[in-house]
Amino acid sequence: MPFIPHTGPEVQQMLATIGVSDIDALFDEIPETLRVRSLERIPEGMNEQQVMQLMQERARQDGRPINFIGAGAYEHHIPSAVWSIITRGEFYSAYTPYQAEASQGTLQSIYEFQSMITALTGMEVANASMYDGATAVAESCLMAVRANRRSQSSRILLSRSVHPHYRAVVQAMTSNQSLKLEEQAIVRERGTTDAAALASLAGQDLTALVIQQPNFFGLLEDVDALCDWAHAQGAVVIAVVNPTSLALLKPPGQWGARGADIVVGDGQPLGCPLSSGGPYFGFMATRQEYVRQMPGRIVGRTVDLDGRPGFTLTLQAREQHIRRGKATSNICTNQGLLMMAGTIYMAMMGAVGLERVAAACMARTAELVAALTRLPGVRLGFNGARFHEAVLQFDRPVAPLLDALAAAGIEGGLDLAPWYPELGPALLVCATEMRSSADIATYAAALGKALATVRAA
Amino acid sequence: MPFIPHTGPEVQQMLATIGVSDIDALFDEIPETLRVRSLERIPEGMNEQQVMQLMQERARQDGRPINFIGAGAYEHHIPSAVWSIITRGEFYSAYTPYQAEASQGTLQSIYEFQSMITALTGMEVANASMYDGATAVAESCLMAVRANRRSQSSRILLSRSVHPHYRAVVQAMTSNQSLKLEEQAIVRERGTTDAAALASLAGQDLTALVIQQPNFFGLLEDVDALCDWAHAQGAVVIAVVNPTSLALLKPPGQWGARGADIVVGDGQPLGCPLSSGGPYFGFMATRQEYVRQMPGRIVGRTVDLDGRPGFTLTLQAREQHIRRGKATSNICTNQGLLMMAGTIYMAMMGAVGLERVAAACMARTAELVAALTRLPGVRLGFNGARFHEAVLQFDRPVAPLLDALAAAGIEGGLDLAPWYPELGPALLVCATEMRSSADIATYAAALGKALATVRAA
Amino acid sequence: MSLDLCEALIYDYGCPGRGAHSQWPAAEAAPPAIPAALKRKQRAALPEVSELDALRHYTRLSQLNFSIDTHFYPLGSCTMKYNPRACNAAAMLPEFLGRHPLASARHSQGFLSCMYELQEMLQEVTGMQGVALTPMAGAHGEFAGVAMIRAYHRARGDLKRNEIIVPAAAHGTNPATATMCGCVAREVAVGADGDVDIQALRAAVGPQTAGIMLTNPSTLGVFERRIEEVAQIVHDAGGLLYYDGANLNAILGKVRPGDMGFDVIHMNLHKTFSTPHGGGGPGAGAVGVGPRLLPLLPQPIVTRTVEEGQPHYRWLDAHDLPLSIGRLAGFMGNAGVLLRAYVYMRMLGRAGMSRVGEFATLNSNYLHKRLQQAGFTAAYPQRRASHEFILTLKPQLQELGVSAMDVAKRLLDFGFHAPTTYFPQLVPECLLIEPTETESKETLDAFVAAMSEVLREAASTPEVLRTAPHRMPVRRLDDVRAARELDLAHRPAVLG
Amino acid sequence: MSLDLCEALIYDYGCPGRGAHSQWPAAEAAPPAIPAALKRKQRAALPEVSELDALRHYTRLSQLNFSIDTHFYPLGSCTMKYNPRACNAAAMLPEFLGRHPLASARHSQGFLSCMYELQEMLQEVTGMQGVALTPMAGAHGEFAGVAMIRAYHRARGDLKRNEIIVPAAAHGTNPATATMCGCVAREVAVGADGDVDIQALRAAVGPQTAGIMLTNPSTLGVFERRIEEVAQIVHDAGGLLYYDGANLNAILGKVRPGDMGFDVIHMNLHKTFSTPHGGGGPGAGAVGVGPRLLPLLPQPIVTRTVEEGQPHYRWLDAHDLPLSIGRLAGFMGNAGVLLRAYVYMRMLGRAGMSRVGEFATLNSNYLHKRLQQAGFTAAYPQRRASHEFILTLKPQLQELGVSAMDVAKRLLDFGFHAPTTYFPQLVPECLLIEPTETESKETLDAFVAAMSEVLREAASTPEVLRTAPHRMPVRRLDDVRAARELDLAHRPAVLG
Ligand SMILES: Cc1ncc(COP(=O)(O)O)c(C=O)c1O
Ligand SMILES: Cc1ncc(COP(=O)(O)O)c(C=O)c1O
Repeated sequence: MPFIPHTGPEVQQMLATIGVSDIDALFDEIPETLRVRSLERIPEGMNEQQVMQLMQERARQDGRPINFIGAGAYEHHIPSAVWSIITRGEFYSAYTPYQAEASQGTLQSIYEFQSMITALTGMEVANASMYDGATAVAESCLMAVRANRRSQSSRILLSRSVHPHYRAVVQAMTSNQSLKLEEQAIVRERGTTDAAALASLAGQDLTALVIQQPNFFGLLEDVDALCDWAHAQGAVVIAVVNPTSLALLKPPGQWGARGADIVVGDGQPLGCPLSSGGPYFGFMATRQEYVRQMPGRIVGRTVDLDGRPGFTLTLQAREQHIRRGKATSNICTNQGLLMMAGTIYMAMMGAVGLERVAAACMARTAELVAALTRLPGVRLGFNGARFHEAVLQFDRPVAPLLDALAAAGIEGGLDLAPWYPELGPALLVCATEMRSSADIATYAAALGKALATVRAA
Repeated sequence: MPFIPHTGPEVQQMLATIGVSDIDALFDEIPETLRVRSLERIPEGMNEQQVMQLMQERARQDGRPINFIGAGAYEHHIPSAVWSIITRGEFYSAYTPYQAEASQGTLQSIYEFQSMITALTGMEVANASMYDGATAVAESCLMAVRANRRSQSSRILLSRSVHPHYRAVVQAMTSNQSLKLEEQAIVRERGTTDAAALASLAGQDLTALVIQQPNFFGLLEDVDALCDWAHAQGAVVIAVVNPTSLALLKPPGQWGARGADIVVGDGQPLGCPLSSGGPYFGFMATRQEYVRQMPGRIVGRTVDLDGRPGFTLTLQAREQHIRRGKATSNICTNQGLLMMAGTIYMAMMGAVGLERVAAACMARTAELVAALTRLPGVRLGFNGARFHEAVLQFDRPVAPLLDALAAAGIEGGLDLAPWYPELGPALLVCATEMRSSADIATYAAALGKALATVRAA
Repeated sequence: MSLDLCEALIYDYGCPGRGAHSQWPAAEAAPPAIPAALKRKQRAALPEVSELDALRHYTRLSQLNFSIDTHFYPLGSCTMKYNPRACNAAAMLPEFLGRHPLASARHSQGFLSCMYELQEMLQEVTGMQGVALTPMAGAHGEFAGVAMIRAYHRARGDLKRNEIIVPAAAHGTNPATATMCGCVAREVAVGADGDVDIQALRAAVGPQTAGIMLTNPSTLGVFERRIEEVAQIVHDAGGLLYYDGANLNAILGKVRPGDMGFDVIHMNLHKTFSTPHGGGGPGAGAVGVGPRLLPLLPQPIVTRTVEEGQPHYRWLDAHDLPLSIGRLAGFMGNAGVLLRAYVYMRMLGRAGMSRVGEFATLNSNYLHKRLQQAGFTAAYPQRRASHEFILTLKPQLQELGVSAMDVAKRLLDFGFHAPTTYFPQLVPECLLIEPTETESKETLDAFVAAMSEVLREAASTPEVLRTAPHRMPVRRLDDVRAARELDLAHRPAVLG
Repeated sequence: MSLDLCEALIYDYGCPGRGAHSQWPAAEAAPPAIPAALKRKQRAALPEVSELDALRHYTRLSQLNFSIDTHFYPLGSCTMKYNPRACNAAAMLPEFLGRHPLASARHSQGFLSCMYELQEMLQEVTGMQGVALTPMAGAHGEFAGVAMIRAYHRARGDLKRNEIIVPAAAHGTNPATATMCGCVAREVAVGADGDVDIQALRAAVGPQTAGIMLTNPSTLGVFERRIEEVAQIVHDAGGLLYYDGANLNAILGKVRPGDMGFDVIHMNLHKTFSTPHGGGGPGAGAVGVGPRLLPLLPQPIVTRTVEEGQPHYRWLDAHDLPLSIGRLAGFMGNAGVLLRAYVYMRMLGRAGMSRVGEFATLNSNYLHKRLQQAGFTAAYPQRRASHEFILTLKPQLQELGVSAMDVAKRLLDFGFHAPTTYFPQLVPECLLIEPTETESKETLDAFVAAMSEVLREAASTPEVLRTAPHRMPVRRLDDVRAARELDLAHRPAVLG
């Protein structure tokens, strides 16, 4: 019996102790009519050898294309040490550190994580992770409503330059409450939030403004102006940031005169493999004054009976297991293991290493853009300062080109047509430090070939 | 500086403490003329990302052929847990347990390993590993000379059915001492040791007889008769065994009337990946009376100052670090980590699991033999009882066929021509539990095709 | 290891200029083109440590944890069972780790086929009609489920239904979810036998009832025997039934939520399907629905078509699912966790599924009986234990001044993780104990021995319990101080 | 973890009929065809445990170890430096793990190219003309080296040369190797300054001299300054020079054995090139030779040819190397270890090589100085420390009755692995301390602090040292009893 250690004699002894004749008797409180008869659609079991062979086969089907897609999930180098540590049983197979004395490893790691995230974002406090970047944005909107006592409107402004999936998640996760989400226009030529359009809302009751930096197109927003404008309206500023970029970009805690109020993002670039979209982790940081409005676990340093320093979950009165229907969120299980990966990644990279990564990504993307825009029919979408992604405009639909690239073992980027039809044929590309000049040349050559064969619009 | 933590200021402080001006001054005892000028042939360093990409490229070159080679290294299923445990830093990066109190993990594991190996071989004591099966045989020959006080001749008989590489290693490792190795003939039709030829040596001073079971051709030797015959001559019996086979085959401790005296083998089938030939581990077990003649580390159970049970290296007076020139061997560093893999593998498989593996291998090899001998020009080499390997005879040279198979992604077996020219075109094949019926069909089809295109002799 | 178990902060190993250099890309020749106003001025106060420093520090920290891989961990409601290493190995095959969530269909068939089959297997095992895999934990699944319930009523123009009924013993996520979905949680009482008070339920339902959230077996560790009646009452009142799958392990392969009358369910794959809990997560909270809610499932969902005789898998998204409650994750959720669950289910297979429920229940009832024999008070002694059960230390608190928390802390000294304490809040001084099916009888017996010893100590040396643990890296931590004098980040970091 | 650190035997978890079932292949329908006389009659007494039992047991056992990944481990002569995790990750790529040692050239070019380049790099860094990778540890390399020396003389008809000179301080493997090669080890004295006594050497050499085995820096932790003179004397006497590469780390990139006049050398890749020590092994003891011994290298060796413009790699074996001393391993040696060394060297690169020697020496000299300042007695205070150095506790033994072993055991309580004790035997009550270059100044300073505290205790509470360690899973073990009342295997196993 896979994973069940019982032997026949043991089962008999146990049944005798309980005082029943067979295991089925233990289910006698379940109405007979409800009992499962069989599970036809579950295949027969496999042993580990068989299942590994099956999975290797499935993995082989997917292959290892050269990847130029970013759009919220970025292929970075991950030090081998990171996953060899976090897959240690003591981290991998423990749970939420409810018993602090038996969980100092996890608790101290979370405290260190909180320290690093606050350092990176320039904020005062951070939690121990949210599910992912998108849900962290949604939670930050709900939090903003609680935190912004001056605002009655529950109006949240989100720029159209925020990741479309994130906007969709915010929509889905806040629509049952009284929040009013309002999409803000972007300037067509620049790809950044339209400050003029915003200005027209001046003086109204606004609860929060969500600013993504770099935005979905990889472009840098004028965060100081946006932040100050929002504060002037009495709105809370929610910053959505890429943690890698923070090595080079001004931390949200320093945006404008007062800094952002809530900072969220997806921690994936910090040590989490692409892995089809997860598990990643969302991070969230804020001002000390808002800490009691923050969702998620928080670890504090304290002392034990002997005065020795130690770590424990704190401010649990915000959480569902104490506050139930009045909790800041329903989140319970979070993304602890990935947060650990992020912690070890940040410890190994340090500020300088992260700077190097960020700079390398920018350089590789610049090189990619240069190589691809040399091809006829391809030009750069937006000219502004950017981080490590770029929009390319094409003279024909992008989808068939991507198909041709995929056939050549290249994942060429994200076709923006479904999300931004107003841009016409447009492709979002990304090259991280993992892409070599040879990779870029391979891409350019394959795209050149595709352009030559795939019919122009 | 990769892996060097020093910062500039620290180096300055350290130099000041030492009282020198620069690091180079620390080398002032080395004659100036000898100093290295440069190391032209060492390439520039790489970071982890680069080196992983390089190694992935190299690995890809080798691909993942379907393997039907055995010949001393066998592709078995390895539970994922095995390597996830032994690559834990506490096992991976510790060394020989010289400080017993800080090494109980390794020491107790060795004790358990010794227990399992003695159980499997039916012997009384075992050591903590030799380099590999081949060197274990060589060491066992040297040990036999020490152990067999009655014999003066240092004559060691090795059957030609012993793995040819093992015989070569014994040759190389004993030739500088006074040992006389004598190769014993095999019966051409049966592929096993020629008992009649042996009989002609009766009454002579023989130090030891080496018996491999199953032998290099996968055939079962008549171990009882051989063992009894050797004992009758006053020779020590050295058994060379495949540990997987011992799940089904009579343990050497029960061969003949008195059992073998020294049992060695390669532990690779117990949890070690093929890995191009190593690291594997050799195991060695013997009678209690010979324990002081045994090379290698041995762990004993004892008690501490408080009477608590604990484990420690013992009988170190046999070893080079104490006995120096009079030690039983020069071995120091052994194959500890692989021994750990073997220990965990044996714990997880148990006797029943190992039996299943052994039986599955035998069944798959039988299926393979049946499938291949159905092809014209291919027939079974020897008819006797066998374990999980078989010799196939061909009507034309084997090498070009193997080339054709390799081109089809199949490693078809070992061409015996270089080792046993007397057999004519012969191929040693093996199918473990890892080979499915589909794999076997693929092989048969590819061989059929190769036979049709590669010219017959 | 040395018994000096405290470990400095990673920052204490730091030193300006130190670093894990071989992890860093080469410096770029040209400085990155960032407008001055948007540039970071001061480096973030991240640790500056060598690779060895970091590796050693986190390895040592890991050793301070209890975990399934090192200790029996009978944390009730959390199903801390063995996480097979094969699941991890398979999910970490390089192709899976390297697959971008937005990769083309061409480079996705292997992964998608696993996800499709996982959906199918989860439907089968729960008796539901459709499954969506996105939710990233139980609570996230609850959100999806209640959001679907709301959307269902709304779609029918039944706009007043904004009450979610929860039994008093419900997990905190249930009422919290109701609130997140804009509903009001309304508690119904539980009878002395642990079943929902049917009279109270009848009184609670009405035209305002959106639905009821139940876990069955309940958090009291007993099977809700009148589940069919409960379903009838709620359905008759126009509400829907939500199944909190946290306790699915208890009945896996024995009875299916769909057959009990539930309309929507989430599964805690990190419990029932044995993916790692990772010191807090990740989890996976796939949702399953009956026919009424099928069109409302969150996106994306994998579908299978046959093209030129070959199966082809693809995502259904917003375009394909116009009535969907929408998207709940940046991509498709915790794919790597889902792969682990898939592998686990394939290893167990059909027969293995029901063995989970059977042996989890056997272990639980055995422990339930043995601990009562050892002198502990069961909260529901007259009932069968499901996969877990409750002890109450109320007698001990009254007689000896020893609390459930004291017992929990003292257990740590014996090398056992504590059971869940003070949940469900309904039962005073409770310990919720869930052994799971992967623990052996010896382990259970050893646990009984430790519990018995603790009980003896409670009588003879209660102070030992009150100040426990004594053999851990730290003694009891000051939670009050932690909340009052907030220290949530290492200081230099705050300056960042 | 709980401080109750003892862990039962794996057999104690066993129970007839239990097993890690998902690891087992399905039972075969037909029983295997084995003649009755050759069949096993009784199952071997292996453990019968679940997968979780085994995983938990060995995980817990692991925690009882000190290791580089958890502790500073200044074990002299063993070069316990950081084993980069990347090396392990690269060597464990599935293609490398799955490659059969006898695989065809077609499926071997990636692996062989690594081995070829490794041979080249090792030649360059040692100044030798050829390298063979087979030997599986230092002692195995020594065997290869001395066997080549013997074969060399034999090939020249110089049959009487059967003496191998070793300094009194030599590692035990040196004389043991001489014996294994049918030679006699002849010791030469070492002067008070740690260098070989040149007069004694002159007296020792003669027509019987096969060669000399030296490690430089020596096991006394000092560089043999008159190495050129030593080489001259031995060569003039017709002997060859063997370099025991255990201490190569000290001089890596600073001075090469080949340039010092050595004819043959082994390298401990598990020391200098940072492959794991694995609780005792595996190692890798590649050998390098100068021109005279080139044809004698053990098989196999990788060669590179260019075919149709493409590099092609293949093994040279007995047919290609007729004068070779033969084959020393079942296949090609510890391939996986060699891959790790290759990756390490590629990461370090040219500049990194000499930094190894430099910083290993810096750390060693710093510690040497600080410990003397702290009151310890250096064995060679007037000399530069190489990568390691020796303290002698003779004064403490005489004055306080505290031995080197007592200090070593007490250090464990402070969370430091002990230095090498009582080696080299030449220096009474010695500790051989090797910090390696991968340790930081903080760690060295913490070690000095602990050593100072131990020294204070030696004066104030010597009994604490004599009965140390006190904070480990066990206190001092009874070695005498271990050797006298041999208990080398769990009893049921012996019955097997
Ligand atoms: C009964 C019950 N319901 C819901 C949950 C929430 O699940 P998760 O923690 O995965 O969000 C839990 C988990 O602790 C639970 O025990
Ligand atoms: C000086 C010296 N020579 C030789 C050896 C033998 O090396 P190995 O243990 O790899 O066989 C050692 C290792 O301990 C050593 O320190």
